[in-house]
Amino acid sequence: MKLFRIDQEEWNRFLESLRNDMEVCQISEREHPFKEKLLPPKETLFYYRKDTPKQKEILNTKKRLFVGLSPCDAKTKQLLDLNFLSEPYPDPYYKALRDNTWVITKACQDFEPYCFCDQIGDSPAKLNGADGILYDLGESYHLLLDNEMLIQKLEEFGKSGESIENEDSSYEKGKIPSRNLAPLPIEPLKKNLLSQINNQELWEQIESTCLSCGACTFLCPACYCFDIQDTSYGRAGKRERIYDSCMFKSYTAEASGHNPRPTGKERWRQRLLHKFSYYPTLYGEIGCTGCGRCIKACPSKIDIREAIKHAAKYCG
Amino acid sequence: MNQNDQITLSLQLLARKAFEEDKIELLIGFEISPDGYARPRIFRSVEELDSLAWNHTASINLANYLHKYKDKKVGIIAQGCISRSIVALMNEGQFDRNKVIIIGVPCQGVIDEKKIRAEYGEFTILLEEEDEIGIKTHSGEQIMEEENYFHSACLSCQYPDPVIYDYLAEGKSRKVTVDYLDKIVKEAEALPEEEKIAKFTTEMEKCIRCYACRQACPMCYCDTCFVDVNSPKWLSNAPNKTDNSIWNITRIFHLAGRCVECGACDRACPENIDLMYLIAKMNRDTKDLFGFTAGLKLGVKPGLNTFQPNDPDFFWGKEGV
Amino acid sequence: MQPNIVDNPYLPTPVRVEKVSFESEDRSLKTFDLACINPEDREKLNFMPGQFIELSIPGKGESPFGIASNPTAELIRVTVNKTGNVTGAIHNLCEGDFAGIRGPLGNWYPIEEMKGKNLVIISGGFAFTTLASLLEFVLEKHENEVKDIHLIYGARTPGMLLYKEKLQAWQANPRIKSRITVDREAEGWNGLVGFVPTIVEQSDITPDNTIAVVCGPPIMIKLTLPKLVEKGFAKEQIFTSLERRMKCGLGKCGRCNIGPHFVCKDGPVFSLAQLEGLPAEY
Amino acid sequence: MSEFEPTVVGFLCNWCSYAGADLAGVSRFQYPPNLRIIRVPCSGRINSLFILKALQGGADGVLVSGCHPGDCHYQTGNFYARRRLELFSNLLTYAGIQKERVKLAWVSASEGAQFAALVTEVVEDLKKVGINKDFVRDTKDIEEYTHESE
Repeated sequence: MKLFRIDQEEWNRFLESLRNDMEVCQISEREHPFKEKLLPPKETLFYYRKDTPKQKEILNTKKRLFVGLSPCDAKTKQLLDLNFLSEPYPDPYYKALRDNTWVITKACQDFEPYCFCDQIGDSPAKLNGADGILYDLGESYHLLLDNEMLIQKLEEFGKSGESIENEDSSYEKGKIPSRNLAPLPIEPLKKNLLSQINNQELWEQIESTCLSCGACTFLCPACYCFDIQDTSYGRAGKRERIYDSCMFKSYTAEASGHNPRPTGKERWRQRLLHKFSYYPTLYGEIGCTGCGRCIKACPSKIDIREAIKHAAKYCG
Repeated sequence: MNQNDQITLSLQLLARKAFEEDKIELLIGFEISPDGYARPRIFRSVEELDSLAWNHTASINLANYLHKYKDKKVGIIAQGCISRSIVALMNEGQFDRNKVIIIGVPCQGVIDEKKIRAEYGEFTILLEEEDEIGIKTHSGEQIMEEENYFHSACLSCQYPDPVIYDYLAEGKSRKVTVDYLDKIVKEAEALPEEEKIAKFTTEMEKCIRCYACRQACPMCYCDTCFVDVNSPKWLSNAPNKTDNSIWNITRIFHLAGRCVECGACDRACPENIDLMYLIAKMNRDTKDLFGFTAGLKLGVKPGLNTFQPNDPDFFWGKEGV
Repeated sequence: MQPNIVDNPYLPTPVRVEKVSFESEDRSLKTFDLACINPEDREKLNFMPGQFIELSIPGKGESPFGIASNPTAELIRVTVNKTGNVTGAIHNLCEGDFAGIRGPLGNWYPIEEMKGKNLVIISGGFAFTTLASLLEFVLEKHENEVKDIHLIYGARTPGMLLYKEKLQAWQANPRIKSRITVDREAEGWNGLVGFVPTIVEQSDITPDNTIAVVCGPPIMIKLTLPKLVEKGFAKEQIFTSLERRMKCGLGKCGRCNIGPHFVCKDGPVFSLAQLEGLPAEY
Repeated sequence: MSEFEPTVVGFLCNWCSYAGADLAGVSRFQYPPNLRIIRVPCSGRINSLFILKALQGGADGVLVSGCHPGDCHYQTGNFYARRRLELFSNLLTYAGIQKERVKLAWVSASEGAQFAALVTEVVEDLKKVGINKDFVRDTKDIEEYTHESE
């Protein structure tokens, strides 16, 4: 891990110099989650022939560097890794994309009304597994890099950095916002939410105004559920994976007509349990980055922070 | 006391009465979130009614929840467009008039968060007076022009007062003099062909197929939507240009003669697709060609479920051509 | 046995349809025997009873099916109920057509645990597929290690019973105490009449040193399990194979979870004890 | 390069327009061979999705034709169709799909000559507006793979 002081002009020239080796994308908008780069809304898995058993897999190994996203979005990679790289079947498509993706985030200088990373034990200035993070010092940046390849490139570019133990070491980080909000009661959920599966009252209250659209999950940086479908034309076709949402009625509906999650209550239960119970049970991390996009996107303004607090009341 | 507070008080009073007279088991209404937004809430008892409220951010169409609580005696807070949705739903045989208690609100219009956000970035609402809205943004406090904050559907609303109701809250509705969407439609109609398709394509390419528009619409109550039909598989669920276009055009067309132009779908879209310019066109055509406006009167068939022998005829080969 | 990990688990292995036969009188069930087009692939597809495959029809999609053949057989057999788009396309397959399969996926029935114990197989309707595979496998490989074998199998009508030839052989086999039942009296049927839970209740099966495997439509499972519990079966002794809508079959796409377990990866075979305390989403 | 030959999908009602097309054939009226006919029971059967799917699948134009108003075999089917299809074609034109691409017509069973004239007109119009590229499904990648794997 190395810390560099770099001014804006140098930084831009450095990015320019990287363009020979990889695609460099500056991300400034926050509307869309970073997961779209690692798990595209539509991804071709393979092409096939319909008349003969022939197929061709498509692995995307283009090198890409993403710069400027929020630290919470870097967490996407950590969280998706847990699912997609898990044994016994590491996902080759995800692996190809993520292995060729580098991320340099930019510490947030403001909270948006909806975000709550500080309430789930994160901070708007944390590295979160990114390859680097920029701290805005006005005219220049402090750039903390945690990736050998990028450190080497920057040193070749002519900057020298100072080795640093870890990201908590003291150095100037510019304006890091803070606010006094009580942390969300995640721990009780991790431990006891599963015991509440039959608590009709709880799920009914949380779900009462949900419309069962997929806006929250499509925009959630940690939701990864997908569907696989075929598209064909003439004698050939392709198999694609596309987003799906646990909030849709059709998500679990079986061809026989049976639906294991027939109403919104079961579907909300699944969403909350998946993020705050199953994910911690399986991988030790909650499936939430605190970005707040789900709150912003919800047509009926259901607030996951309140759902967490509400559920925690039952979880002791 | 401003309009919203007056309506809020009046609503609480009426709702209490409805509960106490045992007319309703639950009430579909709004409460105010900590950020100041009106969000839907299901009130199940008189005790909860203290948080029943009303303001300019009541953007969702509450008639949606009538489907969800069909088996109960339901009360619902309804301004003009929502009462029209209820009428349209009753005309389609979804509910009986005597199963739903409607508490009417004279509506002043609801704000378009996305429009404000596009202009000023993230914001919170500070004050709402009769004719002005103040918002707090990163760059300070703002008082805004009507056209910059009201949703386009509200800027052309002809029926701000509920068309049917059992109780009516006190307040004054906002009358529209210029039909804003009419202007939008005329502008879009006047575009040359290439620009029309370019505009349409740009809008459609934004779609992520989350179906928030469908779910936010009380008229989209089909058990299985045509996109979810598996055989025949009408269209791919993958977001791409033509499938998105087919999805949106067909969804909108399925609302022909049924849409009350509440704008809930447009406000629900997380990708800011301009759905209103398409919907407005269809509604204006339905009115101009067939003289039909949805949800005004009980006992009327939806516009496309009926016909007149002398309807306008553009077909090739019609008599006398 | 470890699951076979291929380089890209999303790519189907090409197979050829060797034989197609109608399985039920109403022609809604068809059985397909599949052979690998490249013989060297067969080894990759070695499976255990209870595992499933994703059968893929190019241009239509794929659907999961439990494998119904004996693991030692060369051909891989699936029985398909025609309900939707993909299964409709599968029903249109003819002998000689090609398709793709991914698998074997999921876990299998606890064969090791069955050794030295009595085995009770309870099944209803079309869910008999993987249990037929289990029964054949046990009879062939572990006949001497398993003690009494009970088979309780029911269908709506005699014509809806699967694998009739094998059933006849099993009914004639002195090693198996079989109770084949149909829901209603039918012409030409002199066997048992009654629903599976009732037959279970009336049967002489005991929990002592026994493993019960239950497979069937949700309603049958729901009604049968209490009967077994009444008879004194412990939750650890009862196994069931669950069915959910599965897409990837690899524990990635997210839809088939029951609590933190994925039916496709950690199941489909679960003991009742494993399911306790989890949402009853099956 | 040869002249562009549009593909037209025609949804013809069984009772009038299909018979009209038949009459055109029997009477040996010449009309361009670009039309692919799909027979439907009534113009009232036509779902807006039929039209969109035809365009998405590569048709350059769609012709919808039924009995003259008042002559419907099912009494009123075409009256409903008239409202529906007019509204729909207006919406498509508004969205930017050239109006020549969706043609609505009334052709009776006795109008063989008119049918031939109609198809000629539709094809001529479509030749003017050219290939349908805005609303057709993008299958370039699949086609490329098809060539590559021959």
